[in-house]
This record gives sequence, C-alpha cells and structure tokens, in this order.
Amino acid sequence: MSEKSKQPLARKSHLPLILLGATMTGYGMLTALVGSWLSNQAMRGLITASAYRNRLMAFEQTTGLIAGLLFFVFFVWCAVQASGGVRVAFAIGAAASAAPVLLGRAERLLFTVIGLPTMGAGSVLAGAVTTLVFALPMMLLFILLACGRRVPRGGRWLSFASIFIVLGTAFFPIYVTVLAFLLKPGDPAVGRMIQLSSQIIKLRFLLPGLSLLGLAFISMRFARLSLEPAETVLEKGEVK
Amino acid sequence: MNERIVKLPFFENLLNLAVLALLGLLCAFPIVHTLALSFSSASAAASGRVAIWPVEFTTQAYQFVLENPAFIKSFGISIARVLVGAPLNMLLTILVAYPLSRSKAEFRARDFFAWFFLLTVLFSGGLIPWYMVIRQTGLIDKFWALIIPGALPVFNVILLANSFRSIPKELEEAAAMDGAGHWTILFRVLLPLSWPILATLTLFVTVAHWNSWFDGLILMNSPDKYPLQSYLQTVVINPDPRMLTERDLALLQLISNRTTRAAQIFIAMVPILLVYPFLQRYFTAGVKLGAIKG
Amino acid sequence: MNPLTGKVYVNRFIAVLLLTMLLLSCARPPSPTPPPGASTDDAFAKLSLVVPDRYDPPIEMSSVMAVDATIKFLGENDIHNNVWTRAYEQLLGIKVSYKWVVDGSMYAQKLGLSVNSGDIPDMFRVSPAQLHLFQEAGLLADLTDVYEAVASPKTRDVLMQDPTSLKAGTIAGRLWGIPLTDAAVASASLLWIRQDWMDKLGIAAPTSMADVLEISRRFITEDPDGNNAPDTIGLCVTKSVWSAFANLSGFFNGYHAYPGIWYERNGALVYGSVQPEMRDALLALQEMYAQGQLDREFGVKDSNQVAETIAQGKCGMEFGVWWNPYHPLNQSQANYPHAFWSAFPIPSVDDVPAKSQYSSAVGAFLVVRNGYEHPEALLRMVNFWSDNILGSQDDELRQTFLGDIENPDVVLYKYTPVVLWEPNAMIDGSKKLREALAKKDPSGLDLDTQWRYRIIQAYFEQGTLEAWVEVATNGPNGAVTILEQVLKDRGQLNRFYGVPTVTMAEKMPTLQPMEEEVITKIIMGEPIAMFDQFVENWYRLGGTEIVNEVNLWAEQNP
Amino acid sequence: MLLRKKLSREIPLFVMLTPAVVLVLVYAYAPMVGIVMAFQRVLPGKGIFGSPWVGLDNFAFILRMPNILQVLWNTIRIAGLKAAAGVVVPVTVALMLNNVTSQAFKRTVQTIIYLPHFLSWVILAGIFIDILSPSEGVVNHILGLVGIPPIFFLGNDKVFPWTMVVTDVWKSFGFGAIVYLAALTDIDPTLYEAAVMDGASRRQQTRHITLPGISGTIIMLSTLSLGNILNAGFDQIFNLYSPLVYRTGDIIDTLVYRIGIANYQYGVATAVGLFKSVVSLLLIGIAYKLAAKWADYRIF
Repeated sequence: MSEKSKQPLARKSHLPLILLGATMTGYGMLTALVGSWLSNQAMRGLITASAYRNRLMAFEQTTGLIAGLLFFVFFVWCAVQASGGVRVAFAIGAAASAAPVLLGRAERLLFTVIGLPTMGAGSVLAGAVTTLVFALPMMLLFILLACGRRVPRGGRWLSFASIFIVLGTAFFPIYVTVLAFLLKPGDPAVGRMIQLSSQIIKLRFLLPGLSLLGLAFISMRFARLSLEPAETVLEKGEVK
Repeated sequence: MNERIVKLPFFENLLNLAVLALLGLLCAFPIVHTLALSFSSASAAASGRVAIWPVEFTTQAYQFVLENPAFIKSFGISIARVLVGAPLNMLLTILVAYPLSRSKAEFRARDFFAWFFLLTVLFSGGLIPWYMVIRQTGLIDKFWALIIPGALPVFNVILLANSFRSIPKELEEAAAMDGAGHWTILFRVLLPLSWPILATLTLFVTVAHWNSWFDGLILMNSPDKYPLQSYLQTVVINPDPRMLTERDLALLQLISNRTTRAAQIFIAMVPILLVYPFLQRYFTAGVKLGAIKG
Repeated sequence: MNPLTGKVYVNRFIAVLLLTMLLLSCARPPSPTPPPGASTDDAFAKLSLVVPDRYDPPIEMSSVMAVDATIKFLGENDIHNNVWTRAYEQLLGIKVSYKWVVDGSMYAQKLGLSVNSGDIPDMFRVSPAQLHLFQEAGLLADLTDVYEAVASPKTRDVLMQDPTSLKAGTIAGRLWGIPLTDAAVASASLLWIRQDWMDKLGIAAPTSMADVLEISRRFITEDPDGNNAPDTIGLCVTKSVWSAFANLSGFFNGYHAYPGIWYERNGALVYGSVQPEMRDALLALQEMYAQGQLDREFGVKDSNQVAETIAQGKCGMEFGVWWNPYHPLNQSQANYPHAFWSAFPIPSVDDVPAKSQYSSAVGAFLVVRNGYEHPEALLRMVNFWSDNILGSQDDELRQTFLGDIENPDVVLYKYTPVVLWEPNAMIDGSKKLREALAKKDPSGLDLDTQWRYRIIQAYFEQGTLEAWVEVATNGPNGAVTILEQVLKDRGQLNRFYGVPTVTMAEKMPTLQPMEEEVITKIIMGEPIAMFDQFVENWYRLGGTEIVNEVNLWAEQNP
Repeated sequence: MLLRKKLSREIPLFVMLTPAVVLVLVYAYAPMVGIVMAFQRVLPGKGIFGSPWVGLDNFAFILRMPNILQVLWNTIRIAGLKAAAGVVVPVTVALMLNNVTSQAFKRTVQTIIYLPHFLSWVILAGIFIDILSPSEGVVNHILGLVGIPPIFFLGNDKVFPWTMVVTDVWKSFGFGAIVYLAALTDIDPTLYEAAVMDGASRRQQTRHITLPGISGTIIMLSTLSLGNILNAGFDQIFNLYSPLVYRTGDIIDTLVYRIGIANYQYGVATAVGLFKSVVSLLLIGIAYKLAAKWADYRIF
C-alpha cells in the first residue's frame, strides 16, 4: 500500500473531541452574546461605562477560567485518545486553553505582575498577546491535522480551511485597531473596517469550535464506514 | 594662560580641581537631563521618569523638527546670517574700539563718541519706532534686516577698547617711530596681540546671530524667510485639542512640547560645540611674551 | 481623514494609542502627493455652490495671515496661491493679497506694529482688546448696515447661536467686527474623578460637596493605586488656580461662589472673588490641605508639573473643563492601562443645586479698514463659507475646500482667515452621536461624528481601552451631557464680556495677584481673617470704581 | 609727546568711526524719537506724533499702582544681588581655572560651564521646580543629610529672591568666566617671573599681580551691569514665581507684562522703559566718576 492506511482521529471514542468542539463553540457563543448585550446596554446609556467594564471583566474572568480548564482537560483527553501525529497536534493545541484564562486578566498580568514598561498602547498589546496565545497553538493543531497522512481526507481539507479561519478571526481585529489608531486615523474606509472587525472578534472562539465539531463528525463517519463489512469497499473495486 | 613658574601646592591644587569638577557636574546634569528628554517618548517625559538616560528611546522629536522642509531652508538662512553677520560685527567693533582706545590727547573727541555709543545701550525708543525705521529703510522682509540694524554690539566694543588700552604703549610708539599710521598700528600691532579677546568676541557674535529669534519673527513677512531659531520657536504644538487635527493628536502621543523644546535646545547648541573648541586654541597667553622679546 | 467639517470643536479627536516600540519606524505620515489631475478651476465648476453675486471687474483686497508650523501645501500651492485665493478670485471676484504672513504666536504683536506704523490691511483678524483700541482710534469701518444688507440667513443663524457673540463685536450700538464664534459653555467647570479608584474602593458618584471631601479623604488613606505607599493626592490643583484644568473654580462653584466672574446679585453685577460664599470653600480647602489631601507644594506647581502627577497615576480628582481627557488626563491611561476618568456635574454643599461658571469665548473678530471701498466683500466671503462649507455633507466640495482623505495632514481651511464654526455644533453633534449609538446605526452622522462613533464602538466591542477618552467626553453620560444641563439651568454665565474698563486696566494687574496670593496662602494655613482683609483692600484699592464701571457698562450693553 | 600732531593725525580715526556712527544714528538714535510716546496716550494708526499728549499721566499711572514701591524694592534687591554675584563668581572661577595646569581638564570645564547659558528658562523652570522641591527635591535631600530642615526655595517669600540670584548666577557665570579668562591673558607674564624671583607665594601672586591685572575689566563689567540694574530677569521670574511669592517676587517687568498684555498700553510700557534708562544712566555716571577718582581708571 503506497499510502498509510487512514485512521479515525480517536481510537476508542470521539466523545472528548465532541466535547472539546462543543465547549469551544458554546464559550464562543456565550462571550459573543454577553459581550454584545452588555455593550448595547452601555451604548444606550442604561449602564455607565464603568459598570460595563466591571461586569464584563467579572464575566470574562470567571467564564474564562472555567473554559480554560475544560479546554485543557478535553485537549489532553483527545491527545490520549489519539496517536502519532494527531496526538502531538492535540498536545500542542492544549496550550491554547490558556487564552480564555488570560482574557480578562491580560493587562494586569502584563503591566503589573510582569512589569512590562507601560507604553501608549497598553490594551492593544494585551489584546494581541491574548490572541497569540490562542491562535498559534490552534493553527499548529490544524496544520498538523491538515498534513497528517493518517487523517481522513475530509478532515484534512477541513483542517486546512480552519487554519485560515483562525488566522482571520484572530489577527484581523488587531490589524484594524493599529490601522485606525496609528497609521490612518480618521479614514472612513478604516471606520467601516472597525464595524466589520467588531463582528469578527465575536467569532474567534466560535468558528474554531465548529471546525473541531466538524472534524469529530468526519472522523466518526469514517470510523463507522471502515468498521462495516468489506464488500462496501469492494464495490469500489478495491481489494482490502 | 600665563606660564606658571610655580605650581599650586598639592593640597590646594586638589581642592581647586575638586571644586571645578563639582561646578562642571552641577552644570552638566541639566544638560544631560535635557538631552535625555529630547530622546524620550512623550508619555515617559510627561510622567517625569526621565533622569539622565532616555526612557522609551525615540528620535521622533528630532524627526518632527528636522523633517519639515522649512527646517533645511531656515538652517541655510542661519548659516548665511552667521557667515555675513559675524565678520561685519567684528569689523565694526574693531573700527570703533580702536579710536575709543586712544588717549584723550590723541583723539580729543574720544569722550563724546564713547558716550554717543553707550547711550544706545541705555535708551531705546521701543519696538514700534524701531520697526518703523527698519520699514522706512526698506529692510522689512529682506535678509539684511537680520544683519544691519544690530551690526554694532556696543558691549563688545567696550571690551575690545579696554583690551587695546591694556597693551603696553611702547609697542605702539616703536611702530609710530617707523612712520606707521593709525591703520598700520591697528592691523600690524594691536590686532595680532589681541587674539584671545578677538576669539571671545567672535564666539559671542556667532552665538548671538545663531540664537536670536525675535527679530526673525517680527521683521520677516513670510515663514519661509525665518532663520533657524525663529522657525524652531514656531514648531510648538498647541496642546489645546480643539485646534488639533487627528494627525496632530496622533503626533502628540509620540512627542510633546517638552521633548520638542529639548530637541530645539540641542540644535541651538550645535555651533557652539563645533566653534568653541576651535576658538579655545587662541586663549593662550604666550602670544604677548613673544612680541616683546621679538 | 482630517476634520472635514473642521469645526473648532469637531476636529478634537480621541486619545490615539500606538504600539510604540513595535511599529514606531513605519509610523511615518504619508508624504503629500500632488493634487488630483483636474486643475481647481473646473473643479469649482463641478461643485454646486451658492454664490449670489460676484464683483466684475474683480476688486483688490489686502489682508494678513497667521499660520502655524503644521500648515502644509500640495504641489506648487502656497499661502499666496491656493484653492481659497483662487476661489475668492474666480467665484467672488475678490483678489486677496497678503501683506505679511507670520507665525500665530507673533500675530498680535506684528499686527500692532504694522498698524501703528500706518501699514493697515483692508481686512484682518483682531483680538477683542485690539477691536476696541482700533475702533477708538477710528481705524475700523462700521459694519452694521453692511451686515444687515448682505449677511445670508445661514450666516445670521451661526452668529446668533451664541447670544454673546454679536454683542461682543458691538461697541456703542454699532457692529464693528464679525465674531469668530465659539461655544461659551465649553469653558464650564466640571468634576473629573478616577473612576477605577472609585470602583476599587466601592465609592458611589458624589451628590454633594461633603461626598467630594469624603472621596478626597479616602483617596489618600486607602491607597487606591495599590502600591502601599501614601503617595496619592486627593485633589490636584495648579498654582494658577483658575487655569483650564486642575483649577479651583469648580470647587468654589460647589459653595455657590463664582471667583473671577461677574454675575447678578440682588439687581447689580458683583465680582465673584470677594463674595462671602468664598469663605466656607476656603475653610474646607484649608482643612483638606491640613489633612494632606492636596499636594503639599501645589502653590509652586504649574500645569506641566500637575500633568506629571496625573501621568504618574497619583492624582485622584480634579476640577476642569469638558475636554480634559484629550490633554492631560489621557496621560494617566498611557501609563496605567486601567486608569479611567469620569465626569460629574459640580455637586452642591446644600440642597440648592450648584451652578458651573462659564464665560463668553469669542476670541477674535474679522474687521475692515475704515475707508476701504468694499466692506461688504468681507460679508460675501463669510456667506460663501457658511452657505457652502459649514456642515456640508457633499464629499466633493469638502475635499476641494477642506482637505481630502489621501493627505490627512494637508488642512486646506488653514489657508483663509475667514473661518467660522457653529457654536452649537459640539452639543448637537454629541447628541446625534448618542442617538446613533442607541440605534447602533451611524449612517445619519457627518464624517467626523461617524469616526467618533467607530472609536466608541471599538471601545465597547474590541476592548481598546485607549478609546475611553471619547467615551468619557462624547459617549453616553459623558462630559458633554453635563454641558447640556449647564446650558439649561445649572450654569452661571459671566455677565461682563467687554474689554477691561479704565480702572480695571489700571488696578487689575495688582488686584489679580493679590487675589491669587490670598487664596493660596489661606489654603496653606493662613488664618481666614486674611480673606476679610483682602476683601476690604480689594474695594479700597480700586474695587469700588471697578464695580461701578462694570454696572455702567451693563446698562449700555443689556 | 612724540605722537602729538595737528588735526590731520585724527582724520583716520574719524574715517574708522563713520560707518558705525551712520549705522547707530539710523538704527539706534532715530527710533529714540519713540520715547515721546512715554508722554502720550498712544492710539494705533496715528503714528508717532498723532496721539494725544498726556504729559506725565503714564508715569502717574504706574505710581498709582497700589504696590509699586514693593515692586521697585523687589527689582532693585534682586537685580543688585545678581549684579554683585554676577561679578564675584565668574572672577573666582576664572582665577581657579587659571591655576589649572592640565589643558584638557580646563577646556572641558570651560565648555561645560558655558552651556547653561543656552538653556531657556522655560525648560529650566521645570528642572528647578523638581530639584528644589522641599519634599523630594535633590537639594533638600542633601541638606537633610547634613541635618538642615527642608527649605521651600520657590514657595517661601523670604528665600525666593536668593533662589533667583543663585539660579541666575548658575546660568550665567560660565559666560562671565570666559570674559575674565580672556582678560587674564592681557597680564604681562614678566611680572610673574619677577614675583617668583622675590619668592612670592601663590596667594601673594594672585593678590598683587593677577587681581590688579584684571581689576580694570572687573570695574568695567560691574559698571556695565549697573546699566540694567532694573532688568531683574523677566524670563526667569515669569517662569518661576507663583502666588506664594508675589510679595517679594513681583518685579517691574512682570507688572508691565500684566498691564501691557491686558490692553496694549504702549504709552505705559515706554514710560517704564524711559524711567529705567534714566536710572541706569545716573548709576553709570556715578560709577564712572567713582572709578576715575578712586581707581584712577577711565572705563572708556
């Protein structure tokens, strides 16, 4: 056999991968909803800007902690279930679970605990660090899955697509903020990009979560097919 | 300096050096602090974190000042002003100092002219008449308006006259014996012996022309004729946000009036740091000794 | 994009943030590119401009111009030949030539010199003091009839929006100068407090001056900045106690005292600094200083030093004006990302609501030389500006006359002295912005307000904390909402906006320092009796004559 | 006298003077016509002679100022102390530099002490307020080590004039030292050789040769400094004074600045300028006579 034989992503059960995808999607949706609800309240003046900040901070910190732990557990569980390249991928992916924990705490951590020299763009830098902590491991995860020869074909294509999803949802908002505040202040074209980027920022957990669910579904379908009798394979004129 | 035959006793010399070193430090600290300020970012300067070392190093202040095409133009004007103005000042100073240094016998009208020039230091008609006279003599908005009105620095004249008078009379009489007129006495005898004071006055005149900004702003009718310091005076960001465009406010994060002003000071010091060491060579005392023996 | 409507208020802008170390090198502003192909002449033809009448043959008008270092030109344009001079010549038939152009800092002095030496331009800008001086010397043309005849409805509306504008340009019932309008309410005093400190210590918004004193006390005792060092300051004050930020006017307003301004009290105008209400405020400040809530050396610290304490994150509270977040409050956020200031109306010491004091803000006038044949030319230029440019939404027109997006730092309206702003633009603009925020739809806003909408959106939806400045000023319950209340019933307008009266000119240079001296010394511990002594001296050394003269002025200028 | 010749001997001197005299007549004496404004209520556009004549009203305007005597006294005290220190300190520093043998050290110190002359008072004000602050200032910190309680240099009105003098001398002594160093070179070196032969000590050399050698320059410079006795340094005081020290810090120039700015009182400003010039002229005249009588030295 010239190529390695394909394997499902998880040897025994796909539960951890499903759970991982589900929690990430759920967390993404939750932050998006709560975030826009709170910002609507503040934009309409129903709550003061400081009340908005405190509630958002409290929400982000608590849910971030829980999500971070869950992600970590499920990532490790998936790594255990998987083998070879896929295991390494999930192990690397586990690093991304630190991002939700960082979400509400980045500024304080960077500027007071680590004591970075404060500068003009404190919050942009903190935002960038949080995004990097999530985007890099996830991209590595998808890259490894995309070029894993053992990974079912559908899964490889989905992983390949997911690399760009993570890239876009993570770095586009930062690019827009830097453009808006530094390179071209006041440019209406950049103004419209801010409108777009504030929607995209809501998807940065949601879309990767869906991709993982997608992978889980593909892998389960592949596992079910390969377990069924050999004849279905024969019809394809290929001798197992 | 005069040849020291006897050096200071050890302890006294040490004390002398120590006090001078302390004075040097006392003067050096604000200068180093200002230099550090000119290379620091606005937020570092604003929060007073800059001591003697630049914090959040940036050359934006210098870029803001030097980048503007007006800077190169005004720099050229200042150089031209010094190259034309300083020699003219020195020439007039020498030409006036010599007659004033003659004894009353040699030049009966000496006292009259002495007071004639001194009164101009004490009395001034004020800004309006000075501006009107310059306008009537057709100098407004001309390069020469920066040179001619202030061409005779009376303070320098008095210094030079005083120095000429301290030169031993015998030298002049020796030259006069060989039939030398006033001109030859001045250029052959007095000037060669007054290098130190001439060097000092050249330095003062150069600094005066390089750093004066008020006449440039008042006498010129358009900003592209401003000399350097006049231009630098205008490169100040008005922090009142109501007057600023987005671009200015973006700039305000990088630099503030503090950092730009610090940068301006160092640009003002440039000629001194170049010219002064060169002039100091003439501050040696040996010159007179040679003349007498020779 | 630069401030296309360019309103004096419209072009203030949020605090800009930057990735200093990372992106500094590539943050070079775009180099100006040559103007678009079409020469400006047919550019005018394309625009729909309201130009009722034109001088044919064109007339000459000499003027003078103040510029600042930020002025830039494209291609071969310069101050003598640019879009505005060409527009005046081709559309209005007025050939404008500038006798001299000087830097803004020297404008007043140079104008004084050239006028006094007989070289008077046909049309030029003057300060209020110069308006009175030149009018008294008979140098100015009477514009009353010309204004009535030629001023367009839009020009009249702009000049009428702020009641004090036209009055300031009127001497003995005749109009001598077109006021360059500004919103007086912009100088109203407000209270700024470090919101993140209040959240940390669980302090609610102050409703009375007692709350303010309590907050100040807690700010120095409970170490809000968490560096367990007693280095915080309850209330920041500069040595010139009436400056635009960290002043004391707001504090005194809380005690119903209005230092430095004239207001009506049982039928006559009185001077605020010598009224009895000042005493209680001074005693309260004395107590605060004694407890160390004020900077021990506030008496020698100018605004730069106080800005330093704000940048170091030591300052907790300051009385200032609505645009303080743009400068210097933004400095505290630059150094401590979590720093955040909120604006509060001036609380009152009793149940009578306190009023913020504010003065008319007309800083300059456009005047015409007496004996110039075409005084109405000035009105036509003003009409051209208010009918076509002010508040216009036509992109093409704005790019031609105000400046285009490609070269944000080439601001075209800096090329002409005839520039007026609508006083209400700030308050109306801010109200429209808040409505758009509520509807989450920025379509109806003009370009500048739209940009502010985006910044506030970035704050709420992307967590860019640096954008707090725009939220704290124009955002929902920001500083401008307080100004609206001040305009309604919570404001005390300075009723004297003429030029210094005879005795005022003579005595104020001595009485003013006495006033500041007594206030500073009492706060730092001198007995309160010193204030009573000051009030007596103030009246004795010329105060009585000043009060009479001001009231006489008030009768002539209702 | 060998040199005594008829009038023709003085022709070249007149020739030398002509360009400068013409220049001074046009650009210094012609504007002096403006002094007449001190006696007018200056109205713009009327030119020098068009404004109404008000005689001594402008002077009365100043004298009617409630605290004018205090302001005058402040000006004289600060300017007088500055003039005195402005001569003593540079002379001592010049002498000290003169005793230094290593050229490199002398040159560097000479350059460094001259640089403060370039710093503008706007920048220096910021630096001095930090350095002289009674709580965290460096100066008070050092004084504390020696046990002296912190002094509020810029806020205590008794100490303020002295702070102005010290800071001004710090800024200008470098400039003064250069002039005296140049004067030192005029002393005839042979005198020193003779003194050494007689076994004079260093200190005796300084007192008997060096000081008399430059006494002429000292007298001249101190007389000239009397010339601006009433200019007590507007830039410096305007940037450093505050309500706490108005009583002793307010000087004529800051008062005129407040008057002038308010309403373009050119008449008053010229009157004050004239008053200052007359006082300076009197002082210089007296000093000139004293120098001639006591030290038999003709200043010019």
